[in-house]
Amino acid sequence: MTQKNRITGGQIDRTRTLSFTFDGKSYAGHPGDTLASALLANGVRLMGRSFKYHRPRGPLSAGSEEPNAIVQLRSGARQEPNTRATVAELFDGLTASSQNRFPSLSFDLMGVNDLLSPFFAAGFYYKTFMWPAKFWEKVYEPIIRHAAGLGALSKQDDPDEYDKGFLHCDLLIIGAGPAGLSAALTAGRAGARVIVTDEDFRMGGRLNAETFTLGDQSGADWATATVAELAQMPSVRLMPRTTTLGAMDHGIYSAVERVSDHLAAPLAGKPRQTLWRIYSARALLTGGATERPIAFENNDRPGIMLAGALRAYANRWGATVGDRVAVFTNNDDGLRTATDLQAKGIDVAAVIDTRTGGPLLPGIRHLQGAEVTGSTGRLGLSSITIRHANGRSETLPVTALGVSGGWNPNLNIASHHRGRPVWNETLAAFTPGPTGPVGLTAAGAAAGEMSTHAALHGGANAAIAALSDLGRTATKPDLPSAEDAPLNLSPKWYVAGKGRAWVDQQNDVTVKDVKLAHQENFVSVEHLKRYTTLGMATDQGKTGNILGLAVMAELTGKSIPDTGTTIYRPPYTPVAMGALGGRSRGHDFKPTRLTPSHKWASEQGAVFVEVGMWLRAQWFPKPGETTWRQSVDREVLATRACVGICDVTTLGKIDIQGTDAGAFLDRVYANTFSTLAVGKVRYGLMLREDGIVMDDGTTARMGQNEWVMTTTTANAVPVFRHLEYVRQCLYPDMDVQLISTTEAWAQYSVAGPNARKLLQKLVDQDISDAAFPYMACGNITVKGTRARLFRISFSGELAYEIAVPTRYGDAMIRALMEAGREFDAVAYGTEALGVMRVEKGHVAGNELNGQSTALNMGLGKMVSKKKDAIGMVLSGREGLTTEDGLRIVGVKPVDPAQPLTAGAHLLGHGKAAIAANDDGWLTSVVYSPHVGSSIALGYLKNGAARIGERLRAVNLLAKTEVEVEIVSPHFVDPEGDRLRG
Amino acid sequence: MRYSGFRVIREALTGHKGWGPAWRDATPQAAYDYIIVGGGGHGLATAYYLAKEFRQSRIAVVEKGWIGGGNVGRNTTIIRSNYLLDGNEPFYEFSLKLWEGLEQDFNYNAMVSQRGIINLFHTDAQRDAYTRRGNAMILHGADAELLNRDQVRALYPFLNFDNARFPIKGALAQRRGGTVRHDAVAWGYARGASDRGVDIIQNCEVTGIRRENGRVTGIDTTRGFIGAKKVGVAVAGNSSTVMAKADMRLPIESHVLQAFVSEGLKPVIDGVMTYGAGHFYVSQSDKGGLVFGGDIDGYNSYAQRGNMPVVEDVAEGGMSLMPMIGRARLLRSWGGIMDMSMDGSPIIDKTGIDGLYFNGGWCYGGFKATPASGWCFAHLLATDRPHPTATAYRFDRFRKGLMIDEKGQGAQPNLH
Amino acid sequence: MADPLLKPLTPLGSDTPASATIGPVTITEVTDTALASLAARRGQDISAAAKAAGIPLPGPGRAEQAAPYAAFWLGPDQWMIEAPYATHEDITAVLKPVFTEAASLTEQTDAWVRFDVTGDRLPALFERLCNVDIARHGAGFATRTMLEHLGCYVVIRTTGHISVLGPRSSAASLYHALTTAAKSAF
Amino acid sequence: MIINHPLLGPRDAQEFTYLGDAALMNRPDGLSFPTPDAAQDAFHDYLYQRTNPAGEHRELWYHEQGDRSWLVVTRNTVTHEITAVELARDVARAQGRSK
Repeated sequence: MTQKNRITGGQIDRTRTLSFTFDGKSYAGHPGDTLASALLANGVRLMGRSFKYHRPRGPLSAGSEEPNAIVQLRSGARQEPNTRATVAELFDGLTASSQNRFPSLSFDLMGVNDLLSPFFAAGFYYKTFMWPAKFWEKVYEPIIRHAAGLGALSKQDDPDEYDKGFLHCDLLIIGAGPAGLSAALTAGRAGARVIVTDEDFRMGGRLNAETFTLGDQSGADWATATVAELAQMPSVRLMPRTTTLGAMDHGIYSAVERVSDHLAAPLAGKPRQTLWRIYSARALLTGGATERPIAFENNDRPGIMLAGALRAYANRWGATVGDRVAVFTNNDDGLRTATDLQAKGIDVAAVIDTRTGGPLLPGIRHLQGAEVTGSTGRLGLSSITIRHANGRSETLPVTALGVSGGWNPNLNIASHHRGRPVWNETLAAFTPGPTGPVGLTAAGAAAGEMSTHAALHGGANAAIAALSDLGRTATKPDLPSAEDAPLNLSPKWYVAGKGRAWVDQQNDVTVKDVKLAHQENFVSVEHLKRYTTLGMATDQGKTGNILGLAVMAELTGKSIPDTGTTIYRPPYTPVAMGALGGRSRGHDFKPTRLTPSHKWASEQGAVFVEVGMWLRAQWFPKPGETTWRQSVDREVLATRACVGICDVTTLGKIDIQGTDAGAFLDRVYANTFSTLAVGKVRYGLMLREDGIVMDDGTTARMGQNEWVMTTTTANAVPVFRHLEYVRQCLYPDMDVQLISTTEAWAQYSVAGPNARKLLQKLVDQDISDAAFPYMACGNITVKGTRARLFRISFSGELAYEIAVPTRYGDAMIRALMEAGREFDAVAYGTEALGVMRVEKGHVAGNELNGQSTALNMGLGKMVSKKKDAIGMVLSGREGLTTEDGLRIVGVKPVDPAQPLTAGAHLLGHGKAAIAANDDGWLTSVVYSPHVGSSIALGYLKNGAARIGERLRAVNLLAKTEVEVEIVSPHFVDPEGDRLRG
Repeated sequence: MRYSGFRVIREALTGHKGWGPAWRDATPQAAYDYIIVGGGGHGLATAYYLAKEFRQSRIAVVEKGWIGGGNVGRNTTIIRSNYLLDGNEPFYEFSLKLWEGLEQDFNYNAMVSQRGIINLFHTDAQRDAYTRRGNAMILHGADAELLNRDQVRALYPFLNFDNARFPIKGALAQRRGGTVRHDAVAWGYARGASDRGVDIIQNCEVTGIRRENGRVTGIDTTRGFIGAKKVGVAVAGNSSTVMAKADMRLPIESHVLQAFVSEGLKPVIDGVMTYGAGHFYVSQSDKGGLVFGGDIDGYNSYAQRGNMPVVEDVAEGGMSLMPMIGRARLLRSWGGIMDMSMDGSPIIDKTGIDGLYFNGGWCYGGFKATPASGWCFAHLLATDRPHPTATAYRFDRFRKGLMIDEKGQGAQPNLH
Repeated sequence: MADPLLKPLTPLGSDTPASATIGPVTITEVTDTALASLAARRGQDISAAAKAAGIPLPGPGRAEQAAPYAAFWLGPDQWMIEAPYATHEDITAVLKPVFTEAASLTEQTDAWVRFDVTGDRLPALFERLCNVDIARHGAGFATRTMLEHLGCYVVIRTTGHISVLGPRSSAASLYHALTTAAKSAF
Repeated sequence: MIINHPLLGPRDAQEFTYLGDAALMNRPDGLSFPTPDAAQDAFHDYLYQRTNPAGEHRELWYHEQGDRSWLVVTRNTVTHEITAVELARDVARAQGRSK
């Protein structure tokens, strides 16, 4: 467990040692390490395999742009595929394993793909695997799918919890490097509400990875001191380990905070991650820049990495990638790597500089006008080949190579609204354009201000500008002096050569692939990306896209900006699905609505069913009942024979008041209500403007200007919305006030011959037929408690619905059952309710399918033409009024023993089972103990005229077919004598 | 140039020097018999079938950007023919049959992969509706099965069966459903059309539709006027803006639909699945990414991007259905502009203007329809009669009350 | 007054209100308040009548207390009136004479479950629940918003005391959401 | 998105339910037509035909999780920029709608 490549310095806590394993082997690291820095310190360069050719790979970067060092973190249900080792914070006991290799990382049989690479050129699969036709799915695709993907899911439920939250600020600062910190200092001291997010666990950005000083302290120390000051400001919220994912509309940003990913497991009650929705008045993008490589033959070996990363590992993490290193650069920043590493006592074999004429580095072999043409080393870099300015070739043994092709500003988020970046010639890079998200500006390296000095001042100035937009004044803090050196970059994208030079390392897209795409006319950026998969890997092309674009530009003879731009979509880096889902999963996916009788029903052992958000009692099993049918039949028979009680609270209730309430109801209902007498209830049919039935229900007139509308359970919300629409948008001067009272009243249906006797025991008023006739309603009291009574029936029996304030709902069901004992009262659930409404021929959800008219439902006469109501006009369209259109019918099996199936279609005798012979279907099917067979409601072409006809109810899914008779939909008491009894 | 395994091997051994352009970049000629506006899947397919099946010539496809850059390049790649209504099912079944022979037909491997689609149900009412639908599908010659809970569990044991707010009760399955490599569809049709003489004109935006006494004479474009005997518009997403150039208003709104893909994962989901208790559907690509989506954002939009509420809604659905994906990462999101019609079904019809034809209103079901849409639109353009499977897709169905409303939501586009 | 025959239950289904203390906050189920919605009829100015009866009618997004009454704004020309349940069990009957035909009154007492959240650092709790900027708004702020998929009223009584009124049938889900968020926050 | 409610100030659009083009407020009077055909023509245009502009769009949003106001929001469908928000009831009255 020796950290052979651990060197001095760095921001790691050497007083504590953390142990972790990679591919089963144990290693040691320190707090402050990432998995990648710790592995490098332990001399491990090989960390992964590429997607297509299974090439051995080590880290290219030291950040979230990493394409190569992708591992599987943790194990069991917490297994976390495709984790970037370069940002995985080390914790004691961390376990990680390599991906996409068999049998082992160092010996991967799939490496054979690399030898066959000529056959796997870009888009090869579009051109073959077509013969014979069947073979694609049977043979070829299974092989391709088997090779697909990198890491694997555990297939177990994610055991961790996730939170969501909402934050508000004047200024959101994305990235806590020099620009972000100076901006935060500026805005914070001005008292503005500031949120600073940074994806790193240590704020400071590149300041933590560089050796130059700010004033008289090191960059890292300045960052630490600044963060400490900001932490003291009550109006500033510092959010490390927080990645801002994307820019939404109107200043809203999404961000994910990795609350517990640096721990072995989240603490009790704490989430693994939290998704924040940040509402900002202004936002600053200070996300820095990402270094890009220069492509050359075999530029993907472990040990070859970005020069800035090589430097960061040494400076921030006290780790070197090798004892002998070289640097390949086209700009001055690359030179820093050489000087920093040499200062750390590492042997810098050479600096290969594509430029000529500049000053030579003292004490370092600085080769100008040279380039790296290749590399060797099976599982890690062992040597590079150099082509000198004079054309001479030299092989140089090194174990690490730092490559710098320049830096790309992290404009990612600035392009989320498809704003076009602009090309900066000096940097040979895109910078955020003027058309980014409203309220967002970029500063520091993200805006192309590459020097530390420029970043510090750019950040402060941007903060001052943003606050002045908001009418606040801020003053620029005294910023320390800092380096202000130019990059002196001379563009170099790839080194010409015969071999393969990688552009997109994870997806194995090479310069050759880009050339092939061009040759086949896939020249637009979108085509290039889609054809070669350039930039489609887990790093989203943060380092590679620009290379591909540059190669394509060269081939088309256009400039890079004329060839295309690199724009991005959210999220900035891949984000766990769990975080986006938050707590809404499992039983908490949606809230649960409980009825007033829920507690009592549970005590009775009721079986519950989800009805929208509601849980309703489906049936009440009694001892000895072994099937649900026994319970439901009993509930139905007992209700029709004696009396049954059902919780109908879930029906929507809307309180409608005002002097124009009657006229209002005439507009929203197809039938007339204004003429309804006080103390009476009427059944109403509500249409959509297109003439299709929207909902039905009863509305009671409780007083001159006071009405109570009931809706179906499913439509309570949409109907209320519709009523408000009609009230506010269509008839703004109607005197109508609305409010929902669905939850305020516990409502029970009491149905059956003994319903009145039962209720009279509890109701203080006279409810005799004379005093309280069919369709009456009124305010009453139940032994002194205020209540409402409606004489309405869904079951076809003598029935009432009684409502008490919800707090008394539990007591009421108990009182009803107690009072009903002498009549053998039963409680019935939604199944029995359904049986009885089908027996009575009432339409419900399955008939109210949003495709049916009043005419279809046999209720055509309810649509009054004498008044203007929503849906009246368009319900008259020819296609909705054909004589032989669908009509609701009752359906019975000819052989009572045969069960019907809802959804079965109706066909004539001897007619083939083809659509042309399709006459209709069964909408609702129940077993009717009253009829003694399964019965159904259905929609049948010209149904009203076909009563008595015999058809086949065909269910081709179960390959069953039942001979049925078409009957009236009213299976019980068609004359309605019972209702009025 | 014909593609084949042998050709790939030969090219591999000779440095791939022999591959030519997949399609020709054409410059506009003065006039054509047919101009198809829109170089997306439907437009390219229309041109391809016009040339191949209806033996027409002098055909151009004009595209304002790059071909395949619209919805054919930004969808969730699902194919199926599991529709309920007579107006739809024959058309989508025709489309599915065309998919089944497509690659051999246009000599391009679009990776048509019939790994099956299941629509989960969670209530008795949903089961009844799926039973009705499954029977309708079979009556129209399509395949359908009803799976019970155990059969679903056997397929996908990792779904949330034991801790669900809305328990899975079963599923409607169509084994012939599946996925297709979406970009390859555009490229395959483009290549096939180009090989048959169709001019594919990129970066050519229509600025006007010229008419003389009620008849189309051609189109003004950013690359000049191009004469045409017949103009077919297939620009779903932008239908209203393009048809406005012919002074037409449509029963269509443009809405944004977001879609998502996860990082590449080892195979875990074989087929396509839709959740019945939330807005979530998912499949896994041959590259390993979970491709998933949900509902449209719900407001008119021409911006190819959406907002957080839908992202979260989709993730909540996904987490509820398969809690294992909590540790999978969402890699990329994108937005496509959907032609949301007033009944959720498309329009393939003539217009009041002679020589001007319209194809649109695909809502978010357009990708699976690509072959049949192209075929039927070509049929209409070439014969002036609707194809037998597309007779219901008329403009006047709303006036006549003959809506094709699968969801029963009425004239509110964002609910379809 | 109700006959002992019918005994009330709290929204959480118990005889006594629930309460939980998590870290610095206490979440308590409140059942001693009667509620009625008050909506002015078209063209009616009810402010005078309300003033005479000592009933506050706060403006949009506001809540106001004036014992025994309190009120918060629901929508244009519409308020929720709060009063002690003990004295105003049949609250609409009490208010009807005040407004007569000038306003519509609807009993809302049992339509809602009310949880009072008290203690320090309430913003740290509410930022995990809803998009209301609690830290920015002080006492007297009232709004409806979404909280774990539930449409709730959030009423800031004082900086250390916030009422959440949610749909009564979802009382258990709302209580679960509040306590879970508190455990996560503290 | 954020909708600046005329009474309540900035609110997350997630609290609202979207309906569509504000022209849906211009509902004809169903009894004002000489023939059913004429009425159906008018209602067909009213209900089904949409301008669906790429640009400024006046549209109806309902504050379902708020104060239940219907709002007329003027929003650019390309940039999503919102330039005006009015109470639908005021707009309806201004357009001469009454009872």
